[in-house]
Amino acid sequence: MQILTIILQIAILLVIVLLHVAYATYFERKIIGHMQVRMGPMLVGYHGLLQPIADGIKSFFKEDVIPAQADKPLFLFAPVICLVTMLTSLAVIPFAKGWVLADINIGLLFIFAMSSLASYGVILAGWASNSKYTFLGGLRSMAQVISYEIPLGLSLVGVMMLSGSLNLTTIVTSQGNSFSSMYLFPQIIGFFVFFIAMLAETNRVPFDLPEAETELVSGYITEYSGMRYALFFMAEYIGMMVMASIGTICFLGGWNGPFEIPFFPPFWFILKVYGFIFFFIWIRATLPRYRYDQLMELGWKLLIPLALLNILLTGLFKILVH
Amino acid sequence: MEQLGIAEQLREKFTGSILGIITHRGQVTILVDRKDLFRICQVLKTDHKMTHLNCLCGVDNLKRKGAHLERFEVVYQFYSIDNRTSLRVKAQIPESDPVVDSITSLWTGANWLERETYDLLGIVFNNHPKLERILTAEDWEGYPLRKEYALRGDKEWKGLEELREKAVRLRKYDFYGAQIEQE
Amino acid sequence: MITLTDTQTIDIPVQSGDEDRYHLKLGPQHPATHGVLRVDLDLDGETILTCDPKVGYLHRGFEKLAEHRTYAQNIVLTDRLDYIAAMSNNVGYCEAVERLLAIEVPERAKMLRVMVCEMSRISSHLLWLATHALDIGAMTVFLYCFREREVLLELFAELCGARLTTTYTRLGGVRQDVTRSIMKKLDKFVEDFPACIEEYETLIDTNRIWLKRTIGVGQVSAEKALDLCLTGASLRGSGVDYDIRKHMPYSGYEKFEFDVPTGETGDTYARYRCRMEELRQSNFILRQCIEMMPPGPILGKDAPDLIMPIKPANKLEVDVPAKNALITLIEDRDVFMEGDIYVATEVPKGELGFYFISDGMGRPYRMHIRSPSFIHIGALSTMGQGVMIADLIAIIGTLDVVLGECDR
Amino acid sequence: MGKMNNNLVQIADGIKFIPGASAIVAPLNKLINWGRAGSIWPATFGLACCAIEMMVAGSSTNDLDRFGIIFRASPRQADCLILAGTITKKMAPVVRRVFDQMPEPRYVLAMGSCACTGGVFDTYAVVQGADEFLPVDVYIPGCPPRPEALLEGLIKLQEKIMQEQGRWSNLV
Repeated sequence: MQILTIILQIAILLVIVLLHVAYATYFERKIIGHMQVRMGPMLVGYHGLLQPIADGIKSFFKEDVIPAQADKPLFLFAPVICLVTMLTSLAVIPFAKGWVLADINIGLLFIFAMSSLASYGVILAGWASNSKYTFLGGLRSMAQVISYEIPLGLSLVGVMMLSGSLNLTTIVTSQGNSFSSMYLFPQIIGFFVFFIAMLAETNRVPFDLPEAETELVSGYITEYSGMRYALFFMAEYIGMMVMASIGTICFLGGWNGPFEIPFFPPFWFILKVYGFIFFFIWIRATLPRYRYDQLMELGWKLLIPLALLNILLTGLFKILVH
Repeated sequence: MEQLGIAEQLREKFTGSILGIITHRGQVTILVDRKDLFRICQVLKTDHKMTHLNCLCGVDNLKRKGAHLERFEVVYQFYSIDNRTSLRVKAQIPESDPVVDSITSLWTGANWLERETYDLLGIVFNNHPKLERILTAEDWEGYPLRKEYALRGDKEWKGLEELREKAVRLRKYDFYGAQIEQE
Repeated sequence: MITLTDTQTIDIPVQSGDEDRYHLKLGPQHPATHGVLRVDLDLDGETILTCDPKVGYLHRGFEKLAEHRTYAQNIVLTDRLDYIAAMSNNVGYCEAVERLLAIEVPERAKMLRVMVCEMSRISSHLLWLATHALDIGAMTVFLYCFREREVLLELFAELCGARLTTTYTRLGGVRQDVTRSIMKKLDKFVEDFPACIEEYETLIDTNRIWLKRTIGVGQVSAEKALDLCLTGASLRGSGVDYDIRKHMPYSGYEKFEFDVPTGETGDTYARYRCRMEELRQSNFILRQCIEMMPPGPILGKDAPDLIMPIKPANKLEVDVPAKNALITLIEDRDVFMEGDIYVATEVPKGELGFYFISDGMGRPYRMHIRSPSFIHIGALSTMGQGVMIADLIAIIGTLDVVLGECDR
Repeated sequence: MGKMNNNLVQIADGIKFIPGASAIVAPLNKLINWGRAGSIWPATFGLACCAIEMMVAGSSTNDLDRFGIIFRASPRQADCLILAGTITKKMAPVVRRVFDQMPEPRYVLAMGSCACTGGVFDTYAVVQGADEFLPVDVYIPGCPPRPEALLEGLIKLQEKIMQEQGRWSNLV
């Protein structure tokens, strides 16, 4: 019976998240459209509201091309790795008090592990397609994920030190209920490092090198068509949401808000996540793209020292306070 | 006129190689022997500061009449940015031996212009680093800018023939094409 | 499910023997190659060892076609050369033919030509900025530039009926006079445009990423630039002050007051600054055009009558249908002297030169087009060596090439 | 039930949408066609002059994104090939190859007189019309066509897609 409940919960979560993913693409197109003095989707449904559904239907019924040179099993499996790891990390995210599938005490580490695993999907996709562009995209992705995983992890060490826990619910509750007690303020350096590393981790502009359209056509997904391409697409957006959730939980006080919304506790959480996603989109519409070596330079020479400095300062702060 | 002065100086320096000096609409052309073409260009570049190569092209003289005209000629247009003078150099090339020295070692930019001239007219440039077809396909037959070459081509390029066959062969994979095939 | 054997990617397998090298064929179908340029690369990781641009995918037999048509008919073809700045090509072609045939152009027509030239320079530079920024990854600049470009294109449409392929000039003048409404709209555009340039600059000019991606990338010294025969802003970015509008003024450019911006470093950023400054200067010239526009005819008295059906084609050795003989030049005047001429004009991309040989017939015996894009792409193999793929894309963007003009 | 039917929102001919339930009621065939027509992704593939007008059609003034049309760089993810410009003989095999790389269902728009018939370039180097080697669905005349003409062509393509029967691709 318990298993059934959990399966039901998982199913509900999946459906809701996938709908959110579909509409995240819609928001992205709409917001970027308005930033670029145009309208975005308008004609499929009222103000283009059915656009994600049309895209989904089309992708589902599109021919699934497998290049003859490709490594077939890996080619088929790569998008699944990407999607499954991203979906799995949703399990430990608390959307509100008690609204979490698996409240494990190493939640943060679990998410790191999963997001590192997702990069295997990308690398395998790049390799298995047996095409030049995908291979370069896969290599870029590998280097990028390895270099940015470190500042991402280090930037959150400060949060762990302050809250004294890796459990995401505890991190939220230890931030307290008020605006000023959010970890954003004591951990401002950490937040800065986290935000940049998060952009890189999710392959967003200005770090979208693995799929840089004007350089590598579509990077590691160049050879994928139809539904498999859509799987990658979904994985990318779920990745965005997971990262935005971590940012919300660790720095912005999770589901806590100025007042409580009856019957729908995750309201503030979702609002903050969408705030993050809006920032993602805003940056995409504004910034150019880094070059490969500059990206590495930024990660190793700037972000890691900053993250270490942040840990040092947090440690000193803790010693002084106690 | 400064241009004429340069032409005269060249005539003194390369006696015998400068076959004539023509002025038309204020532009000076010197006709040179193709044997000394490279050296003349070199002198123009170093001594007369003609650092900018405007234009390099070949001409097919098949339908032109003139005493001094051979089958082909190459035309070079130079300009001196410092002195604001320009000069045109022409060399005649016989059909039997359509060869002329390359000036790629003087101007790297001449590389492609010479390749183009080779591609469209079939004039061969000595010492050119990579004399290949550039505008037309690698297995193209004939030289399109020659006067005997018809505007629409003499015969179809075989790449296109293959493509048409391929289009018919692959028609069954296409939705509407497959319907036609069935009927 | 079918897997066609010949639906592979546009590349070839790695040749045996040199396993360290990675061969990549960029294009002809690639989002950043501005059409149908193909670049064959030898890579070591992401660093380019050798770079070999391949062109000709848009070779339409322009020069051959021009030999089979009359001088007047060829104006139409010049639109399709550099289709981003068709007006400049029209003017360049007509200037050349007019000098060959010694046709006088009235003052008003000259001024109108300068006006449309500068308008097309702005529209071309805007397209350059749009695609260059898009190549480097800034996508919003693209949309902003197109917003202003659209105003100019609609003005062209009002002036001559077409947005891109204008065919505005005629031998000895221009086709249509400007109306009051056009001048009013142009005046408003000139008024607003400097603010728009600032808007683009706020987006990218001091952006750290933009600076990192452009400063020091694709650097060419002045000497090297001359050696590569670069022209236009690509040459001026290296510090060589060579603008044909100043050096060999045509169409009355000597009457206008404008600066020729030059850079010093010769890198992508210097060229970017040059072109942005050129936008301002063009705007300034447009302002002068509006103020100084002289009255008078727009077609010269001795302009050849294009629709007069005279002595059909027996003299011309035509192999095109006879209807074309209707559009031929008057032959009773002594216009068709034998001879040749090279006339260069400053188009947005650089130096566009027309070399004509006339053999006394109504059509060019030989027309060679010295197109800046062709030579600039030729320079790519030198400039693209030792840089990274991302830089190569930036360099292709900064050279401002149009394949229609390159391949002809 | 009848009352519920009245609440359905008609999206297109024969396709209904249940508000609030995020469910769509329609014959599958029509639903697929509706999805395809509403999300045509052309490959980023410009050939010549018309490509500039294609870019204009994608930019602010006309904004193809309103129709759900976004350009995809890789032909694998594209549904539609817009042949914008002159197809030369040297380019023709490449064009065909890009078309071959696209998955079914795929559509071809010949934009401009050069792609339709060869246009003014009746020379040795130009293919006289894309239909010599490609199945063209929609022809858009003009030299180059205005962006509005391209929009019209895409709407025509949508109409064509909506009338299709049994184009299930090779998935099923």
